[in-house]
Amino acid sequence: MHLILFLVFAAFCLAGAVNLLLQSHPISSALSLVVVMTSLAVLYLLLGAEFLAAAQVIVYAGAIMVLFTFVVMLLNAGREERTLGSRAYAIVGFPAIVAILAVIATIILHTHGFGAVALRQGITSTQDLSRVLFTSLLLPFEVTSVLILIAILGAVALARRGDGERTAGN
Amino acid sequence: MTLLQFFLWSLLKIAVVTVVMLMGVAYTVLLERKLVGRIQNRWGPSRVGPFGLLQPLVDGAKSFLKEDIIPTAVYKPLYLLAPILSLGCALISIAVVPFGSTNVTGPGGFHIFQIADVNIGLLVILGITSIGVYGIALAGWSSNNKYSLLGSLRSSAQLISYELALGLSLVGVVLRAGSLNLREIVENQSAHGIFSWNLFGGFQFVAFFIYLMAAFAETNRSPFDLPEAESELTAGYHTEYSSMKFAMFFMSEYGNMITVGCVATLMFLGGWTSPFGNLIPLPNNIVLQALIPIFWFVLKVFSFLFLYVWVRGTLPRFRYDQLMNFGWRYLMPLAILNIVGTSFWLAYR
Amino acid sequence: MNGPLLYLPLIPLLPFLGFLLNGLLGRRLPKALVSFIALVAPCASFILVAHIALLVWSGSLALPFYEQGAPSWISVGAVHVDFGSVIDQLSLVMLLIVTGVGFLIHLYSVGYMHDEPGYWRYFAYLNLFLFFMTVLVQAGNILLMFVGWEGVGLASYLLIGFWYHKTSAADAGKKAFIVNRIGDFGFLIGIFLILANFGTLTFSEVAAKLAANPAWTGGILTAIALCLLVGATGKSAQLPLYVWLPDAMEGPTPVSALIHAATMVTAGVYMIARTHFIFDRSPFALTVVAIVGAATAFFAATIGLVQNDIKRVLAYSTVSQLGYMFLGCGVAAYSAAIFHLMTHAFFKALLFLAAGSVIHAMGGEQDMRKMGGLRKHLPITFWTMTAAVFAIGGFFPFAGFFSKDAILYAAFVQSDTGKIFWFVGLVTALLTSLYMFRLWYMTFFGESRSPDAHPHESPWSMRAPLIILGALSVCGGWIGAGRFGAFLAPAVGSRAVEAGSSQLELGLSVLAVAVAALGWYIAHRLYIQHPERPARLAAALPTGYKLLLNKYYVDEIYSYLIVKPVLAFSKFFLEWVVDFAVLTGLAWLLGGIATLIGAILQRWQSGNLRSYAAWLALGAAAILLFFLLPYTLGASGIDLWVRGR
Amino acid sequence: MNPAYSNLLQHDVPLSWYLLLSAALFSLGVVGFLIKRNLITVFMSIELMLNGVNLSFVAFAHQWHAVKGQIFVFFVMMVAAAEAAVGLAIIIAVFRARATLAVDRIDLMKL
Repeated sequence: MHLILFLVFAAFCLAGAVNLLLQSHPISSALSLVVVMTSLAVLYLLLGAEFLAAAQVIVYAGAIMVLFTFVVMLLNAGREERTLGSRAYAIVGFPAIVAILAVIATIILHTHGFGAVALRQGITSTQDLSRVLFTSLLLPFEVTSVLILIAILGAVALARRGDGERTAGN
Repeated sequence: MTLLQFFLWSLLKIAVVTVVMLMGVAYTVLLERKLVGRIQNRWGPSRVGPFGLLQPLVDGAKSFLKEDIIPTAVYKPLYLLAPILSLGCALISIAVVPFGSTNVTGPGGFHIFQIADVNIGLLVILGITSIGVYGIALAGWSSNNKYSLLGSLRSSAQLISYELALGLSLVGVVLRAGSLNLREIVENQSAHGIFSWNLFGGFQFVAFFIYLMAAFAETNRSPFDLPEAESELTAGYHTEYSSMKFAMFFMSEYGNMITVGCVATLMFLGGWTSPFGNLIPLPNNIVLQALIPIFWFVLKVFSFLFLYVWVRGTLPRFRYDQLMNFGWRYLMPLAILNIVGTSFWLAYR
Repeated sequence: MNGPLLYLPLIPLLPFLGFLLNGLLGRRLPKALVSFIALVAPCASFILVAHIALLVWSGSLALPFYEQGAPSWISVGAVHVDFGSVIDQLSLVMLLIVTGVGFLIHLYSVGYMHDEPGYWRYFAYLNLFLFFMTVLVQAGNILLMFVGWEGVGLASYLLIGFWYHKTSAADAGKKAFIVNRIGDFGFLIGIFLILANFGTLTFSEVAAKLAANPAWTGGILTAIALCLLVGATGKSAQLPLYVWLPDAMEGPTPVSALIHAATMVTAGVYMIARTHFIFDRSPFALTVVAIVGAATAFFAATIGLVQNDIKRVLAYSTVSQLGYMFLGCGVAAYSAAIFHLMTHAFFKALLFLAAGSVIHAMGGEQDMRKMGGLRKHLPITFWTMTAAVFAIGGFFPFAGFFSKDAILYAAFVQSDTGKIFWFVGLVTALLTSLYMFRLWYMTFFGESRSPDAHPHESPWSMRAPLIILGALSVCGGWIGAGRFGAFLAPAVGSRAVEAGSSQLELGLSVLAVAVAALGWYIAHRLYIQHPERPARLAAALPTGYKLLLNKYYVDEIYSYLIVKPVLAFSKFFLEWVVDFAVLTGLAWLLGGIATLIGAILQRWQSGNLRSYAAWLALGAAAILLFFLLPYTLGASGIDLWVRGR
Repeated sequence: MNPAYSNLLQHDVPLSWYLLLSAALFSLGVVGFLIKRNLITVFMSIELMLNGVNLSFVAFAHQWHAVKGQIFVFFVMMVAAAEAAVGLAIIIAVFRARATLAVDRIDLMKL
């Protein structure tokens, strides 16, 4: 069962990722990425990370990617245009990456210390997670919240078309 | 219990719940039409069947039989995907909702009245709801129509904004229950009937109010139905949709209403438990033991839907900037205050 | 801290505070507030010094007083230098002069500089000068003294060039600064020699080490003394480094009074007196000091005879009087030299201030040939000036008589060579009397030679200092050289005041007064009875007159011997070889290399995001492969790592 | 999970498969970054890389029974959210100034 689920959703993941590369329209790429992310959420579930699975769906698929599609719609971004040398990247890039991937894969497959993943063990409950998060990692957590606050302010400042630009022009 | 049995039972539950859900959707539409009619001092649908009770079936047949128009300039894959996504998300989230007593179990000890008992049930519902945004966004964009696009942009922005308030309003309840499992949340409120409901006993009425507002906005219902404001945007994101595809959007809206009602019931109104607690003991009959909780659950969801329709028949629509202001400047800070207050109360109780 | 709390650091710091306030904020402050700040600082310092003097007078403070626990400044190896102050009889007298006369001249400046646009700047500089001067005087070690020494040089430079838009003023400032550098060079070498030979820079410790070795004379001590002498000749405008002082008259007149007559230029004398224990061990150096002093006194007095600019006459007179002080030091009569320093501070400051008053009255005119008959218009200026002239001339009972007499007497009784110095001093006294009365007559008597001028008396803030200094010029010498010497004796030794008989002293005094009277008579004959005679005299001796008028052509000689060669060297060697060939070439070379590399690298920096990403990926892949390839080929290294966990 | 289901779910998956998937996703992200010509898609490729790495974090967290591995993923998500907000705002600003989203045309720092 675990094996089947893994295979199915790993296939979804890979298909989504490849589709992301092949699609020429950004919105299709975005949707492919949503597929990847939701499939990853299932894989997290298989790995016993329940909360992360939910967070993956809510944060990544539900917020970040919505933001992406939103921007694509707002800017009405069309299909990609071909430019000089863009094919060269594809021709050189793919084989190169495949070669590196092969190296990494060899390493991983030659390594014997890894165990196997089974569903019935190793489920991390939300309590376990939050206990560590709010005690020993409280400071990073707070710092991250400050980071997000700054990001919000930065995004607002960047995206507002406005007084800032005009006064700077003067 | 073998794998085969598990699959068969699950399929059965899914089939039954889906059919009931769709029926519920259909009759919610009827309920709305009748109620709004009464509010506006007219009869509402009354010709088909006794009291117009067969009207939903006729409506469904009409949708099926209409010509399926696909405008030429649409981006077809997404145009077709959007209503499916929308309806799918509306129906899937019901899977984690326990709608009957968990004391009654089927063979092998699994729950009859809940498709999937998940530790993070609440998060699953929230996650699926957030995926539902794509249906609306893609519908508007792929229609290649400016009304649709504006409607979908409004809708996406509105959904994202109010999702925050919605999620935060539920945190108080989660804090009280100490769990994200919907079943456990309900059991946590079962001790003394109405006095242990989160709405009353848990002092979560502020959270309930926030949830109510956010839920109205999340389902694009009046008074927050700006994405489909006819006077400004024709029909919003589904302007270019017709026949069954339109019906799917329609159904997904009402499906979402039911889901939201279920969540409100589970989180604030004690789920399937009786408001009288143990004052009226359950009868010994196993069938009654199974059915009475379902009765209470349906009653609560129904009253929630009634409230929905009532509000729709009463209140005018907000302006868009008012909507955003309300969500960000009032509901969200209030929700955060509620969390802080609940935390303090729990810590120093 | 042992002993009473004397607030010693406050004495210099108060003027420094005034400098900071006026220098930083003065531009925006109202004039009245600037004057207030500028006056309060020296006044408060003076009150502090006077308080110390009272303590000493009443016997509740024993001198010398060393400040304890002062913050450390330099502490390297065995060398420790701190900010400690020392108050002994010598520095107390000097502090009284500096802060007292300084305050009076500040007061005078309020009136004199009233219409200056750079009013705040002037007072900031003046306060800065006072800060450095008090540091110089109170310094407990020679290095701190050097700080003050350089600081007063800086303040002097700033004030000489106060009217920096005037080329001559700016040039004069630079000249003063550069000539002083030569002297400072000698001083610095002297400091290094002291450090090398004594291992300390504190005056008291050096003195103690010398006292412990009574047999140590000459040799290195002569070298040290001569180096210090070079420094002193620079600061105190002695031969051959006197050339900057006459030019320094380009500054405002109160500055000439304060810095270039009363205080700063006497720092050389003060320094020699302060380090007298070194000079005492080197008869040769002392003789050199005496020769320098006597020669300068005579030399400058002759030049002063023929100058027409009222301030230049006074400047050469200052040089000449400083020569007297050096002469006093040279015959080891330090207390007499300091005594003359004090009286000179009174009457020379007065002379300058009175001259300033005259210039003020004449609307900026400095040429004596255009003055005359001012006695009626400027009564107070006239009478105070008269007191000063009699004082510098050495008439009994004015201040100058006592101090000059003490120096001449000390020279006379010292040795056979001393008699030669005494004679030169006597001749100089004659010349001094002559040129001072010449100035007096040309300015205040006879007919007014510029009819369109309307002279007027100065405001009270200028008159008050004149009157006070006038009184001091009259009575300042009544302390008497004997009593003054006895007071100073613990600080500077008492060799000068013992020997000789009172009859000899009386005889010499009468002789000196007679010589001064002779000078007065000659001046009266030449400038009142026969006003045409000086011109005829000049015509009869054209070579001598021209020589004197052009100040023995010293500036021209220096110009040809030193300035021109240096300039030529700078121009041809530094400009063409070093600057053009080496520096410019190097700059071109470096610039060319950078441009070349930039031209190559800028192709890489294309601005294309994807090319950056490609390079990044390439680099990451290279690192990855570098570390992983061995394992891929060997294929079991990571096993161990994972099992090891 | 309800213990009643657990015996149904056997057939373990080796951890290395998860790691391989993670590496593959990351590599595809790198390729996407290199070959995509739309600024937004390039940005999406970055997210893909982040997700690939996240998967390996979760897998290792499961392997070593370490909660902190999952928390790291949590932080990565938060940072990604912040990054998306700022990055998309920058993209909007760039689009306003250039009226294009083609990466190859945005190669000057000045307007």
